[in-house]
Amino acid sequence: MLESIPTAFLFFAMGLLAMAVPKGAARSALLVVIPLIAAWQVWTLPEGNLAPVTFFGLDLELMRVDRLSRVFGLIFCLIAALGNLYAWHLKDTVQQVAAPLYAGSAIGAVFAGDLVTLFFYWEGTAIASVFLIWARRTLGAYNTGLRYLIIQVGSGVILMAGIALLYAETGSIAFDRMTLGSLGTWCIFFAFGIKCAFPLLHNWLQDAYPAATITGTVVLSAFTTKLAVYALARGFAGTEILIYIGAIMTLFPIFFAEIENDMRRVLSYSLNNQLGFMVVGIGVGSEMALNGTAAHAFVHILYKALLFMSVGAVLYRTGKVKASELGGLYRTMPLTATFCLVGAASISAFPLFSGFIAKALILDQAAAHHHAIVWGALVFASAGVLSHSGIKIPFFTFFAHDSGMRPKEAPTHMLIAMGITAFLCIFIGVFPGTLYAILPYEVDYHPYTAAHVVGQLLLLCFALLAFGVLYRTGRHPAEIRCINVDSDVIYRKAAPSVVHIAARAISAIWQAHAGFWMRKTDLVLRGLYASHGPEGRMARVWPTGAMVLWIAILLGVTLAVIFVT
Amino acid sequence: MNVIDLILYAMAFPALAAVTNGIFRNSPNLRDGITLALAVLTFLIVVTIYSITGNETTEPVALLDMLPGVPLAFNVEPLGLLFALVASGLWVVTHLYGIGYMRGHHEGHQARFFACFGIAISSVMGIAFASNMLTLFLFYEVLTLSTYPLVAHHGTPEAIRGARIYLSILIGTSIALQLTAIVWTWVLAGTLDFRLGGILEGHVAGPIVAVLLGLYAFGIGKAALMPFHRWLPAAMVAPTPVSALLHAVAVVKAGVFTMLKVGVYIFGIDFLAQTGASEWLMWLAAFSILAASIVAMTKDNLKARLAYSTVSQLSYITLGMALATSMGVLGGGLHIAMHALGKITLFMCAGAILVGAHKSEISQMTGLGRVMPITFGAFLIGALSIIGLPPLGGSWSKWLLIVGAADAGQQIMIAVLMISSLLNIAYLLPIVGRGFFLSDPANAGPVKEAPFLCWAPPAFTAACCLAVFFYAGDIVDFLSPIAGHGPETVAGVSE
Amino acid sequence: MSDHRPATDDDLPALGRLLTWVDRPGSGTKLFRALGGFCAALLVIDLLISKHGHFHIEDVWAFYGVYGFLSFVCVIYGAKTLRFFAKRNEDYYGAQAIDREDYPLDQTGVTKEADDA
Amino acid sequence: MATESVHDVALTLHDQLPILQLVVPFLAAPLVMVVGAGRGVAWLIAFLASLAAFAISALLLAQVIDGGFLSYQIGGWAPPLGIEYRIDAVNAFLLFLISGVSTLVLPFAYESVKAEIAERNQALFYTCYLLCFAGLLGVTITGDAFNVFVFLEISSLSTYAIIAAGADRDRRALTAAYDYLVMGTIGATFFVIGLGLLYMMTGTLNMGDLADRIAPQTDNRTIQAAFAFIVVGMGLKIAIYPLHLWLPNAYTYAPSAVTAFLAATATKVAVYVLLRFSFSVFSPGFAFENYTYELIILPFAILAMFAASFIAIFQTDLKRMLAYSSIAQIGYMLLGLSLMNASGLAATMVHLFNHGITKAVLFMGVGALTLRAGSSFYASIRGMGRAMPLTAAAMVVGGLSLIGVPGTAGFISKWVLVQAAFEKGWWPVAFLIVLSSLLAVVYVWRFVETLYLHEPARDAAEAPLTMVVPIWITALACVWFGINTDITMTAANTAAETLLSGSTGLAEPSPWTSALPAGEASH
Repeated sequence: MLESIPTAFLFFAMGLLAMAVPKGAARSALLVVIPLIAAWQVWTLPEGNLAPVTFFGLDLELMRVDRLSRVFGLIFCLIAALGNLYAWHLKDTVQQVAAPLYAGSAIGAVFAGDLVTLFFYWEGTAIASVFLIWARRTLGAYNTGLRYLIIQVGSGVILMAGIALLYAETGSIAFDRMTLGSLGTWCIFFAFGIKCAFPLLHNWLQDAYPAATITGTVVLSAFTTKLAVYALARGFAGTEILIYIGAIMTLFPIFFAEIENDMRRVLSYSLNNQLGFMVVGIGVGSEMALNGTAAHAFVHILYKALLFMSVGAVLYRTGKVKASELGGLYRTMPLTATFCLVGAASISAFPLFSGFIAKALILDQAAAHHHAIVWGALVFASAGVLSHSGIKIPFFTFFAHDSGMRPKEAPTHMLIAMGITAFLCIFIGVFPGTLYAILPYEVDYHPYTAAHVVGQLLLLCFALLAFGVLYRTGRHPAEIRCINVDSDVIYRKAAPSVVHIAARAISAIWQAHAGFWMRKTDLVLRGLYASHGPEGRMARVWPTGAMVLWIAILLGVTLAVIFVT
Repeated sequence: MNVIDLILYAMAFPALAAVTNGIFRNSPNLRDGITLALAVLTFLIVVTIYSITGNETTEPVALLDMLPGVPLAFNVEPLGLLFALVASGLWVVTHLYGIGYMRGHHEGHQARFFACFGIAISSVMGIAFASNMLTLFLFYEVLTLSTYPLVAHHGTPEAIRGARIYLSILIGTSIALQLTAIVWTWVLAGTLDFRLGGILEGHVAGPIVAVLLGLYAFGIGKAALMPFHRWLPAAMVAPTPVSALLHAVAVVKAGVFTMLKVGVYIFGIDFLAQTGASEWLMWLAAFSILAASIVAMTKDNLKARLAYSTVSQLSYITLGMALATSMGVLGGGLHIAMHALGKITLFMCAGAILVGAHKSEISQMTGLGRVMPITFGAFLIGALSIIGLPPLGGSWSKWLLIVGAADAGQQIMIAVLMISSLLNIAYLLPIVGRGFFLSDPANAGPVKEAPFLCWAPPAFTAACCLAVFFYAGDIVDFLSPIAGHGPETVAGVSE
Repeated sequence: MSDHRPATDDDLPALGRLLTWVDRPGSGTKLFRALGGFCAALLVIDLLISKHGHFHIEDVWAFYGVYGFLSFVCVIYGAKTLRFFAKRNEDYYGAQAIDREDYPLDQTGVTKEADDA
Repeated sequence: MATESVHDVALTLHDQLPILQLVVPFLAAPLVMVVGAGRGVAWLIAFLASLAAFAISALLLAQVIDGGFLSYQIGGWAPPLGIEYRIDAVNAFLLFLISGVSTLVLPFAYESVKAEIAERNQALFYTCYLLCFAGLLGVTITGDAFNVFVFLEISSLSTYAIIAAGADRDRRALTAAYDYLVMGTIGATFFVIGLGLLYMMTGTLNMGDLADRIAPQTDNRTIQAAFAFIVVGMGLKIAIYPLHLWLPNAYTYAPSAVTAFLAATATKVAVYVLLRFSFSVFSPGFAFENYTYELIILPFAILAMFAASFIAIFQTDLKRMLAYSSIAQIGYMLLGLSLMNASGLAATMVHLFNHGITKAVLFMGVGALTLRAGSSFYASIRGMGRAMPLTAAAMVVGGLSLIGVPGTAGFISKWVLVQAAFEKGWWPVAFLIVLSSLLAVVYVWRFVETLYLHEPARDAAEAPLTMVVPIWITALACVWFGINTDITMTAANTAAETLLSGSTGLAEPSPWTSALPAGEASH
């Protein structure tokens, strides 16, 4: 029976149920159990087009299950369960409804077999997710949420335009591999690119994720961007430009992350950098590279969530999230600190942690396809990842100088959620075969070769060593209260100013113009009133003689006209 | 019963409501009860017409000669039937809402109000079922006149001023331009009947076509094409039910409906496409879409903002016609229904906020969402539908319009529609965002909705916005004859 | 706020108590030295294993170590340069941005504890 | 088709209808005078006479509406020796209008006259009224040119008297009547000079004969001068724009019932005479050829449409405003005339009728308001829409018809006029027509707002039923003739064809009939 229901609908039903079930344990439990059921469903579904619908004259495929969509669907369900477990304490209907709708939309999009369905779910993720930001209920979050929504929906409408163009051109709405060329495909590519945080289109991510609620960020971090990665992998695998886009994505966020003060923004930059690896994998486009992308998305969702969870737990306990205000929290929150370290190790791709076995696939493929510079950039980025996610997050949150705060350990449900996630990070790291087994294509790769392990350890340990040297000599950038401008300055500062100036100019022109015509109209009316008003000469009672004169004139004119013609 | 009788009943019952309101003006319950019954009856009659004709176009039935060769005649065709269904269905809802609002807000002259409402609906039915341009024009003007007292309802200097603008633009454009266009058409084509494929082809050519189209486009002032849009914001002085039904559904939709009728049945979309006569109109509509959206953003008064939003949305429909592709026309037709549902929801919510919390300015609504969750929830759904987001009805009409633009090769129009969506977000969602997610001590307190009849109707229409998402395909199949192809080949096949 | 309790190490959870070792004087140096030692060991191992990288440079001895070290230094100095250009005050985007506002405490567990105390 | 009338003495009452049309009111006039003691009786006689005349006119119209004509020879003397009454669609339509309006105005007059005219003068008033009525009918029905002048003078002289009757309420009525007397006499004199010139050249006064004899000598200067005199003389009675100066005062100060009656009929009859002479006596080609209409009437018509409308907009007295509006509306009629095609003439004809009933509603409404509010100044009729809902609503209908809103009679006129302009290819003129009707929106809406959107200036009761009923009958007629144009458009189109075919059958069809492009146009 479960087979006939698209997985997304399970989540939507969950969202509606959450509204009906009273706040508290029952609702929280519901939110954890149903994603697990969904995960089981995804796991057991046969491959194929399971829910074809003819709708609006279009042939829609609501459930296209194949190996690529299954692996993404699976991890989405899993992280939905973990995220909701982490959010067990919540008593906020908005978030508890928005989160399932968001997750459901993302999963629906993953299983969408056609572009129209994809578009609907694509917009669904945009709308549902903004509530996770607004739920912070502050003016800043409200404004950020609006910006986020406009950009996300903007991606959606561009996608729609692209689909329409493609449809007009080919008459097909199938969601399969596309070749860049026509305006339609470029639109679709661009739409995917926005959600995937391509360079210069990326800033919504760092803008929005730190603004969300504690639990909201955890949920947000999993879906939107990875959905975009999936969409790219499905539609644009092997598109060469992606390799370079990806490479740049891996590089520039590193520097921002290093100097950013807000820990959740650091993680957002880090997320962006990790996306770069996946995008490179898509760009390379070989089966193994796509495997690498899928695997990396899978493990990245887990460890990024884990990091956001641990930072979120700190925020939950202290109300603070800025590096300059944190430090020394390992004393009272040792478990959280440990889980954070697991996450950090995973993202830094230490051997035996999940990042190691996934990233390797991509690096290997980049090298195998002779993209030397890109490969160099990726290795460089791997060291860079260590600098912010591997070191900065755990070190400045839990160690470094003592902030003096002695908060309680994270609540139990958070610890459980983090524990499970941390366990998965390690489990996958230790038993890569389990993940490799569910990847889209057959995997013939062994991460644990001596050369690979040693090489990776050398890279990371010497980077650590460099950190030690720089930190001990005081050359490491200090954690200070500040923000850094990124491309968001364009739409947060420049664009409003330009609009403001333009609006004032237009308004001035309009006023002048309107004023001019108003005065003219007024003059005409006055003139008309002077001549035609009750006292005007046209309406005055004329003496009889004047009337007779008129008769004479008219007669004369008439005679003249008649005689002349 | 044959169709013409039903059409006459559909026009007679609302008119009858005007009479009963006059007779029973001093017994509110009886008066409103009878009107409600008549509203339901009207809707049922239109449904009956639908059950008889489906999306067939029936033969016109002439009642009498308005002018030699131009009878007062009616028939049923898909576009008109859709319009009639939407208007009569929403009349029932709005009437319920109107009762709640007028009583909750202690408005005076309620009998006169509902009486004029009845006449307006009656003329809407006339517009919907008119089988020639002159008949349509007759009811078009009756609609203007019957809604004038509704706009001037409060009798304040402000209301009088608003009503004056309302009347002068609507009557002015219709007489100066539309009438000229109609007479010209008559002189050129020798007929004013609505015929699929148009009546002008072969009778006129060259730039004259564009001029004639211009006379129509601007002459149909109710379509609020810039620069003749000012009446719509001016009409916002009216009580909210008026704004809801008339300025979200009946009047403005009569305008764009006429626009579509002119495009499809007078000019014919193929003729427009061949001559390119509607190209300028397309650009103007695009300008209207964007400019009105930008103005909407600057308005703090909720109803004024919604009014400009309406101006913008109406131009979608005009744009759909001006694209001169089947998809564009279908999108325009579909948008009549979709926008009606969405916008009526928004207006009714605005009224509910006014009745419940006495707030009309957006800046004062901060935090109200928690006090009036149903109202604001309905507003959110309506807003999302207007923006064109799934899973709400508005997304389909926008999809068709974009496909239409793609078919026509007008990529810039696609961009316009896209940007407009984003602008819609920027001016509609802040209301919800502020309402739910920011707080203001002035608006704190326990949940306190407006009276039941004020919040239930918008909640219902909001639910309808959601429901039509799933029935949009049926509506498009229903409309398909106007695009010149059979029902089975509608959206699935591109041009 | 939950901090500023006169917390002695004995109040800490067991794992936390264990970890306080890192803050003892000299621990940092010990750790640093241990890391140095581990690195040296890795270099030695690197000599011993056979490597078949896609690029020749991968097979060069200590390539990854040097590359990692330099990368890290690059990142730090790059970031410092970037900070020079990109740094702004927290109120750069005005009062209506999240950069300036604190996380609402009623959504955290902080207030609850304050109530308990 | 036409009933070709028998040259023998008619035997049945039915055959005597044309003369009865005139005789009934003419006999009633002295009767009223004689029994004048009780005003109720006077009124009743007048009403019955008018009703009878209306019935007769309806019967006549029914006979000629599809074309053809009736010819009636007074005393059996055949024309050109005897006087002939000649009824075709053109004048039958007008007879129908005149007697219809009179029949509606008289019940209205009952209360109005009681309030506005001193009791001792009332019997005299009704006598004069009937004489005026009969005179107008006579001008319309006769086929003899000099007879037109005679009847015109009968109606004019009695008109001066009934306008002066307004003096009981406002002394300025005397000046107004005096002015009109002077002007009207000049007009009549011009007309009779024109006739004299024609007689000089042709030796006949029967219109048909005149037509026959003028046709071969259209280049004759005397005939041309005659044409000029007749046009200007009638122009004055019509109140063509610069010759309109008598009209506002006359309409404003005359008793309400008189204004209602005159506004709906008197100028229309003058237009009819102009039409009749231009087309039936002179050939259509004559006027067409010498450009009088194109160069003189057309510009002044357009000027009237705008200038008079502007003046109307700024008026503060409703009655005076309507008077100026009439001048503007006359512009439409003359415009139709100057287009010189079938549609244009049809427009003139149908507007004669439609504007007649429209103005009747409005002036009767004004009369009712004046009765209750004391005057027709905007200041005193404020908010009367609430006190007098029925009257006010009817006035709104009239106002809409004045604007030309579809569904009202005024719309039909405007439609045909614009159509005519388009057919002629004069689209700027078409545009001017619709533009000027926007000015009508302004002045109509000014009084609508005054009536409805202000607090009432005083408490007042609704007008008496004898007023409300005729007002509403006329208002409904405005609507009816706006929706169903069987009668009006058929009559107008037939009339236009008749006019364009020249001298109504006595003469050979004019060569111009076929030459005119619009000659064949008939729907």
